[in-house]
Amino acid sequence: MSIFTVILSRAFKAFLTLLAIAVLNFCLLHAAPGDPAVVLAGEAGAADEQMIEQLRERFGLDQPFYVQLGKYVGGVLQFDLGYSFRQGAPVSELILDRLPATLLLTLTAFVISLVLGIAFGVAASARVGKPSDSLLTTLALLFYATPLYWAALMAVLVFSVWLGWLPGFGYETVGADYTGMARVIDIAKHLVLPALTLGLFFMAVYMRMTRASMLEVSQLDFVKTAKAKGLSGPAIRRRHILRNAILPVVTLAGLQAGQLVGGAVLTETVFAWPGIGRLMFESLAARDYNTILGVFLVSAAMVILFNIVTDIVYRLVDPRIGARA
Amino acid sequence: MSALSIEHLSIGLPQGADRAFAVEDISFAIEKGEILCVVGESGSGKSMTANALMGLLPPGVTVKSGRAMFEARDILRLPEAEKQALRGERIAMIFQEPMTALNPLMRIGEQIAEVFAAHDRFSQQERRDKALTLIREVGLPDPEKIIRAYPFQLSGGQRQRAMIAMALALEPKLLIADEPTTALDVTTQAQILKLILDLRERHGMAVMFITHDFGVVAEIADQVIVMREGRVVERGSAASVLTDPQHEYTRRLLDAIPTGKLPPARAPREVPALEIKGLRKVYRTGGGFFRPVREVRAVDDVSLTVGRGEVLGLVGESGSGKSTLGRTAVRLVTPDGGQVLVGGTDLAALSEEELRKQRHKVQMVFQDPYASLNPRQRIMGALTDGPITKGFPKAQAQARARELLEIVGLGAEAASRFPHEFSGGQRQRIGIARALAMDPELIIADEAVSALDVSIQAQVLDLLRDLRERFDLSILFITHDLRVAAQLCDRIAVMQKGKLVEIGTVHDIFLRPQQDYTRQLLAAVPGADWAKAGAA
Amino acid sequence: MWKRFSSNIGAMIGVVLLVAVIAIAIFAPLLFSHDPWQMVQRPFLAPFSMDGLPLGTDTLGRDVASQLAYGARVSLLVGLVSTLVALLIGVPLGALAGFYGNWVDEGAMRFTEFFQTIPNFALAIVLVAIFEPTLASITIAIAIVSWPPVARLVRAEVMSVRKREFVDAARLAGLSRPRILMTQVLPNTVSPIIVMASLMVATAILLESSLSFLGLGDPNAMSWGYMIGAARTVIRSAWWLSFFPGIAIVITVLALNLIGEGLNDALNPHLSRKGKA
Amino acid sequence: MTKLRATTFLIAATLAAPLAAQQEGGRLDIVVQPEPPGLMLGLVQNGPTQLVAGDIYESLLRYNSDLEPQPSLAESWEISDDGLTYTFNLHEGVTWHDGEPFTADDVVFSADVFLRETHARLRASLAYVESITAPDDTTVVFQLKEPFGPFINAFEAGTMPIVPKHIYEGTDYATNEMNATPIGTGPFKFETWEKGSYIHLVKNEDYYLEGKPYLDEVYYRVIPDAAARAVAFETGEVDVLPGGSVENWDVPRLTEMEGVCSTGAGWEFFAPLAWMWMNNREGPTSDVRFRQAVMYAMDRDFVKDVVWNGFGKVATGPVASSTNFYSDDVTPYDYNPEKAEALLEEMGYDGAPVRILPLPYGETWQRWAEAVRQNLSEVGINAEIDSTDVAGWNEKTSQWDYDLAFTYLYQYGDPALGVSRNYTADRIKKGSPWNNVEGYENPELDAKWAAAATMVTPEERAAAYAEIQKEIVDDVPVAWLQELEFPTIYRCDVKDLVTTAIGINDGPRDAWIEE
Repeated sequence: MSIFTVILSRAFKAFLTLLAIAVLNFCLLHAAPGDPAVVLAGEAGAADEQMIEQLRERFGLDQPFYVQLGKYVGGVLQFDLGYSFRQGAPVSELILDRLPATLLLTLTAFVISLVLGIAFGVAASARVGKPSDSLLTTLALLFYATPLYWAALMAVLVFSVWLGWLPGFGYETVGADYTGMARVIDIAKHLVLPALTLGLFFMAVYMRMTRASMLEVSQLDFVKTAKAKGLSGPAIRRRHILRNAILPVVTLAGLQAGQLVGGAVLTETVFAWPGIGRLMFESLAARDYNTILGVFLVSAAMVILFNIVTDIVYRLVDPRIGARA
Repeated sequence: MSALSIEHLSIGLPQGADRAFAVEDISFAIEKGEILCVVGESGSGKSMTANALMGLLPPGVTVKSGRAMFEARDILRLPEAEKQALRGERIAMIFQEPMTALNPLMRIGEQIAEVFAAHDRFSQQERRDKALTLIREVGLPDPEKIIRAYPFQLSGGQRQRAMIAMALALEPKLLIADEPTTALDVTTQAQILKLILDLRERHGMAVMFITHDFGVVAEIADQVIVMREGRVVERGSAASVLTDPQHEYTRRLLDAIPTGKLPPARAPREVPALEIKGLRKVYRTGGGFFRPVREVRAVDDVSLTVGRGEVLGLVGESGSGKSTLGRTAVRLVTPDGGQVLVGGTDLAALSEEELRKQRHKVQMVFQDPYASLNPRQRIMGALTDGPITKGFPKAQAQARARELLEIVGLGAEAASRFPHEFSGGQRQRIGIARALAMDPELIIADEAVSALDVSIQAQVLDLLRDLRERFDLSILFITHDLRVAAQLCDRIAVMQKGKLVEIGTVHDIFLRPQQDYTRQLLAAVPGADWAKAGAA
Repeated sequence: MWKRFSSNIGAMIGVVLLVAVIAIAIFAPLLFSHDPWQMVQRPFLAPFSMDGLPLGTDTLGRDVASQLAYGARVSLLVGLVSTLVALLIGVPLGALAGFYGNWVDEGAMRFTEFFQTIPNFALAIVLVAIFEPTLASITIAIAIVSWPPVARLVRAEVMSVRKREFVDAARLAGLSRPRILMTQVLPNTVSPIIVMASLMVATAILLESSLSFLGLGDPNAMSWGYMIGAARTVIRSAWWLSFFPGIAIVITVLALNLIGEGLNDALNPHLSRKGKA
Repeated sequence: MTKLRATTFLIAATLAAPLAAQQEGGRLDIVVQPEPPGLMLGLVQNGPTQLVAGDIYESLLRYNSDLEPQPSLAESWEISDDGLTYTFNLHEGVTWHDGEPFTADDVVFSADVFLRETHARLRASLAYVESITAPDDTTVVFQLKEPFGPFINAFEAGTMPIVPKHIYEGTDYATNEMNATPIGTGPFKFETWEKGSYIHLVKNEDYYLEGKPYLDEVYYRVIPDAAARAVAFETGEVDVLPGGSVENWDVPRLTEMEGVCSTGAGWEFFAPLAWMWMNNREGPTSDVRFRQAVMYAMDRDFVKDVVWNGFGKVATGPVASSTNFYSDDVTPYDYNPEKAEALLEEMGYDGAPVRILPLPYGETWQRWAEAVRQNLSEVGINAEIDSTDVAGWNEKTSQWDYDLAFTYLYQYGDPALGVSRNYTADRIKKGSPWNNVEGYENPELDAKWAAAATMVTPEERAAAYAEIQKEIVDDVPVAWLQELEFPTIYRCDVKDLVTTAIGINDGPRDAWIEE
């Protein structure tokens, strides 16, 4: 099966999944107490029946549930995520505004955690049983046990407040109007703490996985074959063990994409990162259904995208998958 | 001067192992161009010896004393860097499992060329050319394609050839082959053995060939040593060891080997215990939106009968469909067509619910003694689940179970124990008792002795022979090993690619085979000539 | 098995830590005379600055040490119960999918995938917000987002056990399929489930604390996440208010992870098995 | 005819900054929290929107800290003696940010058409209005049906923002594309809105007051985390923390920093007063003795000192002491648990559970609810906190599904605008959280509220309101808690930031930065 057809079939499945998510979450959200019209009226400072009725009508909340659902799903089918009356803008616009920040954060965290996790995992497995291995595995366990938001708070406290090395929140220095390289550096500085705290937990996960996987693969027969060929230890690790050991790590990384995107909600909150996670959290309190649903759909799409990417990576690394059918 | 000479080698096992030494004070030598077979059952220390020579001992296992002189150096005491330089260049090794011994993610060509890279020989282009030459030499078809293929695209025999190509790459002086043909079908095994013999001729290297199979010894050995529990118990030329074994253990091993000696023919049985008519089973894989469906005809219109009190051997190579046939006969697999008549009932046509009530009629003894018993269930449970479901009172079922355990030679107290407390051979006995507990009309033994060491194998075969007399059992005995089949069976059916090739009495099949394929199989049996000589 | 487990230093450290946490949780009323909500002293007392209040007081002058002890109850309870609920969802689903295969498997796995596609924390937030934060809703929300890995694991294990020959033997013994699943297959998947469950308790504790941190905790139950969340705004002036509960979480989760790893090594010794000749 | 003419706005300005000449230029960074849902002040009037859009939109008047009207778009105004005719003379030469001229027609359109449809609170005041007319381009006349004392307070920017007729007439207001780029007459123009990050306003070069504004630009910064907001102020990234944008605990720490000033001024118009609704319809809270017990059980001074860090004042009744018509001649409810227990004993309280609904506005309110719960449980009331978010709070209060519910409301300068709406029976309407949610019914008092609203002289009104306060405090329909004070924290080199009764909502007009 070629990669193209893989993507095609995955995309088709993804489409069905997203549709299901749209329907289920729509039902879920509408089960929630809290009438968006009342909330919005409340926020406007004062609300009377007339105003709430107006708002209901405008939201289409006066229509039967199935009509609302049908309209929503119909819209989603045409890539229309609806309109946020609270924010007074199309949901897709709100999300597109915030999406780059989230993508930047999650991708950076993903890359950091994967690269560092694999690197440390390989290093630990090469020194198995020695003090440096114990140190690395203990650290990984600690990271693994540390609540993300707490790590974030402590990081802000230490690196931003006490040491003053890095900005503790936000996406860029507002109003500095940096351009070009200066802006990139500015954003990068702001990115360090959130990406690291989000990435550390997953780094620990990948490190442990890599280490275990390296040790397991190193017991396999072909490693003995490689030794019998007269290859050196590092060459065997690099050429034979790592390539095989990385496959389960890649699979895991794909499966954990959902957690990563979910973790971004917390990170974005603590670091005031203007991404879709925060958008969702804020919209939730206001029962801004359309926006929450939109964020759900987009983040689910992100997860699926992560999965497809890891799938493709897997296929590129492992020749067996493509040929199986 | 010998190519390799091992003197008083002892290899220590880590603490907590079942014995202190894997190998204790062994000495032997291999001459240039000579093939030395190291024979022994599992745990004899033969593989450890090979690993020690390659410097590939697992962690915790160490050389305690002795030396191994190779090219005037003690290779056991070399620094790691020199050992590394030696490996692959002066001493090469091939392994038992061709399926796992190759890196699944690397092309065959790369893996061969890697040998040159490891020893820093030749340019990229030269490496590739050499790899092509090697692939050609080991007789792999279409070298240009093979070089770009991944291991999973090759058959077991082809992979073993690729392994051999790798081993030959730098013209080593010594080749260590650790059970290289054990995992292969007979015909493939014969080809690989021939290849090794050829290569030895052409390159004049010494070969240390590790095997458990005296048939293989007969095919290729110049010299033989027999090992048992870490010690050498017998040594000598192949001819003398095979024909005139000195040590009692060697004799036992040789006796245990199913020879071509055919048992006296028994009268054919008229009453059928099992009738299979036009059985078909097709496996379909893939399918879905974007995938084509692939079909494999595992069992293709097969009809045969097992008479009451008869043992029918079902022989074939891997992929011949013999196991599928067996599993279809007990309706673990539902056939696509045809009938499976047991005592007049067509098992293939029953509904799931009706089938459960008829299950007891056909029982099975499985191949893997470690997987065929539930590790979380006591033996008593395994033996009484069936009878109790069938309707026997619990006490009666338990009494019967104890009795059967006595009969298979384990003793009634075995009932209260868990499977992990038993050895492989004992577990297989439990499996047989379990089958008997259901009082079946037919027993299907699916490679029931294949996973066992030779001497254990012989004991289990003895037991089966005994039980068969005692209970007048009808058995469908599935095996890949013609020699085993010959020992137990009244008739033999040969399968190939889902089709029944030939069926006849043991004497007919062995002495008057009608089909080319049967003849090929017979010819490929290792030590066939020697066995025939012995039989004569 | 216990021998293998007890020889694992890390696991034993984990057991000791966890037992300590459990003991503190159980005996909290005996150890601390103050209710965790009771305002006993002036606010923002630093740790060790006053007898009887070893960890100081919080923003309302409540005893931090007492809060930590009572918080352990909520963390452990939510962790344990949500894991049980997740197992109750995941084990049957995975078992059925793995055992019956075909469309059952297909359906169950689509369903599982579907839940794995929604970022789990986001889903938990929405669920808790919708059903309003109470211990019950939090527990259920955590269970709902954490069962998919269980289902996948059980499915994989069941599929592999199902292929073992003793299952065929049981079929030949005439056992019904549900009975085979219950008596032959499932008991053989217990070890990895136990290992996973111990790690899930740890994850559930993290999830609960994250929810509380965001203000989605049960307002009538003192919990560590709540303490951190409540102290977040005063982190500059009273860092200890968020520091100690954080440490408590790290210790508890670490202990559970250590135990989980120890169990894994003891129950699934597949790595050590390969070392044999 | 009483002629109220603002002598001159210059005097007010000079008083605030006696010697130094205002310096031009500079940029001000102000925290806005939460991010406003929109900036079109005619459509959205919540706090954050008022904060930002108060620089973009203007109304006819502003109010000083004594709640006296000051000129804004109206240069001068007069009220007829019978209190029925309000005549405003508009500034000349005012233009909209898009260059279109501003005229009296815009005012008529805004008040009579646009806001009537979109602005519920104003609609209540407009009910007294007979007609709104524009005799010429710079004159607007409001003709009332009956005298309505508080009407003069309705011309604040958040209450009656003047919107451009040329943009909105005949369109669907809610979906008009121009809502994203609001056009007003104010001292600052909308420049950009980086969602989730900041809103950027720039100086309106064509502003009709010579020399104003002084600042070049204003950034409203969105920082969703209170601690992060504090850090941002400390590191100098923002200059102004409007009231409520950091937790109270952080306030002393920040104000002690060098060069940092704070003021409690700028909230006089709103005079936020916090209380707990007590459900008068059912449960233990329907018993007046229980309600009194709640009042006695609460240690309100503790809350003021600890939860609010000393900011604000314990409330004595429905009217805030900073507004007109406040009376302290009422029954005091001091912290007295014994008395509370006695009252509970007397009524025979059976331990029925009482749910407390906190206001989901952050840690302070959560702590407050916790403190109240603790107080109540100490006198034997079985109190539990009901957890909820903004949406749930709105739903539960407007559906009357609560026992005790925290809230706070603005008083808008006059009991008739901001107070009576919570106590009169005609304001019992399910579906809104901004009226008589507790369900208090007292026809006698209803009549008094109504009479007091339409009395013409302040003296008459003061007497009437004093009587009302005395009576209602004995009934405790709600548990009055505290007059809230939200200190605004800013750098001392920012001058004239808070000069009106709505504080920094329209503060940047006059503010300037000292070099």
